[in-house]
Amino acid sequence: MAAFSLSSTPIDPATLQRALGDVRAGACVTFEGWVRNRNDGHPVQSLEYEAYAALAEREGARILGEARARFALLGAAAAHRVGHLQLGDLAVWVGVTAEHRGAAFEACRYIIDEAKARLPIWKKEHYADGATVWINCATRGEHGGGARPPP
Amino acid sequence: MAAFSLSSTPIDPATLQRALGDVRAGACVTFEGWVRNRNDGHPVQSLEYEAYAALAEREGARILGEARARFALLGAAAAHRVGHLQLGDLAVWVGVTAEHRGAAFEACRYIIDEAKARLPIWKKEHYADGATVWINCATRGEHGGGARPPP
Amino acid sequence: MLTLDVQYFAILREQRGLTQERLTTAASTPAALYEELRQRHGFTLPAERVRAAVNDAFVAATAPLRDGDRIVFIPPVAGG
Amino acid sequence: MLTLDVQYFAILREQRGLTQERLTTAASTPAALYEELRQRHGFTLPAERVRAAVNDAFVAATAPLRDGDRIVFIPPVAGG
Repeated sequence: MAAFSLSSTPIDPATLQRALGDVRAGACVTFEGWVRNRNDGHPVQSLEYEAYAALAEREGARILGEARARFALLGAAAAHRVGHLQLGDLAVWVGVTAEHRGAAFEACRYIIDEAKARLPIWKKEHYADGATVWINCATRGEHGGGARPPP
Repeated sequence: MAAFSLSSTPIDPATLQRALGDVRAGACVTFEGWVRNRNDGHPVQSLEYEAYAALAEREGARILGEARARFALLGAAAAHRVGHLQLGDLAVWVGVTAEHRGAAFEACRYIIDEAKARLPIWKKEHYADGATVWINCATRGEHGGGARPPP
Repeated sequence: MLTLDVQYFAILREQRGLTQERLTTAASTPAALYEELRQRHGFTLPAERVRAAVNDAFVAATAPLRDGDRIVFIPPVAGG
Repeated sequence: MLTLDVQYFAILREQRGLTQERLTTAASTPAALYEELRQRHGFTLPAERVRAAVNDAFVAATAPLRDGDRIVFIPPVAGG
């Protein structure tokens, strides 16, 4: 499996982390992004993720490569969900291993920051009243009504 | 179970992380410290951890409390192994949840840094030739011979 | 005139009402093509908030388009 | 004279050859007691690298000891 993957089924962090196992590694840092019940103060009921898969996979692999070049890592992997997720679901997972924890923390942070800024993956929030909003697209979803203002 | 725990049996990260589940959380960062096969260039065969349990538990709880006071966290937990560990074994686990990832990364780093500096837990390295060294105790273990110089 | 394949994602997919189409255009850059499509379909995203990818690689808004290119307009990503 | 319980961990436990003992001493501070024990048992750690805990709380090396206290000398911890 590629170090970066898109998944339309639940991500299994234990399997991904096990694949990073390495007796040279003293530190493993993971980041999990979970679907939370509020965003900018608005109650959220569920989230939809849509990806431009070919470019997201290419860009995800590039970000992992950058992290390996910048930090003293032994391993790095990441996975992003697509599809309709419920509260508490795992949306994105990043895991890195290194001899020492400093590099592991910095690289994990780098990967998730770059992933959120660069991967062509879009998030649509669904609200209790049926309204939806594509986040950061500065416009209301098709159900209009109770949609929150753009950020 | 207390948020900070010492364990003489293998730590189960999945159970610890599940206990942090919270629909308000958008980020979960974990740190795992693994027994690695080298330390300062010396090949290590196994590690023994010994703790002054009463004070370690008190100090561990205090560190988690400090992290909760300093960072916008929703949850924080940590566990440390004691006993004889083999290469690749999980020695220490830290997990934190927060609405946003910045606080989660910073708090996780704070907790492991403070834990390593303050918890009364000692580490004895075992080498291939039977020598042992209590790390940071500036002296050789009882088998002398091939022990590495103090750091 | 160029014949291009256009793919749509997220809000552009919803506003266009389809995921892809083949079209013939006089536009020779992503910027020109986006402006043409925005007017035709009422896209709400202004051009400066949309990036372009051609054949699965990011390109500049002013990069030349070639016959047969597959182009995607990329709305702002979710970010935080 | 004070009667104290002393617990040993890690390298001090190994060099002392036991995990705890009850003793009577004229020492009235952790620093004085450590010096007494270091000379008697040949502890290799100098006093300045050892912290003290009394009744499961860190204390200063010059804190007064009381009859019945339980004291632990804490070698440097593993750190990194």
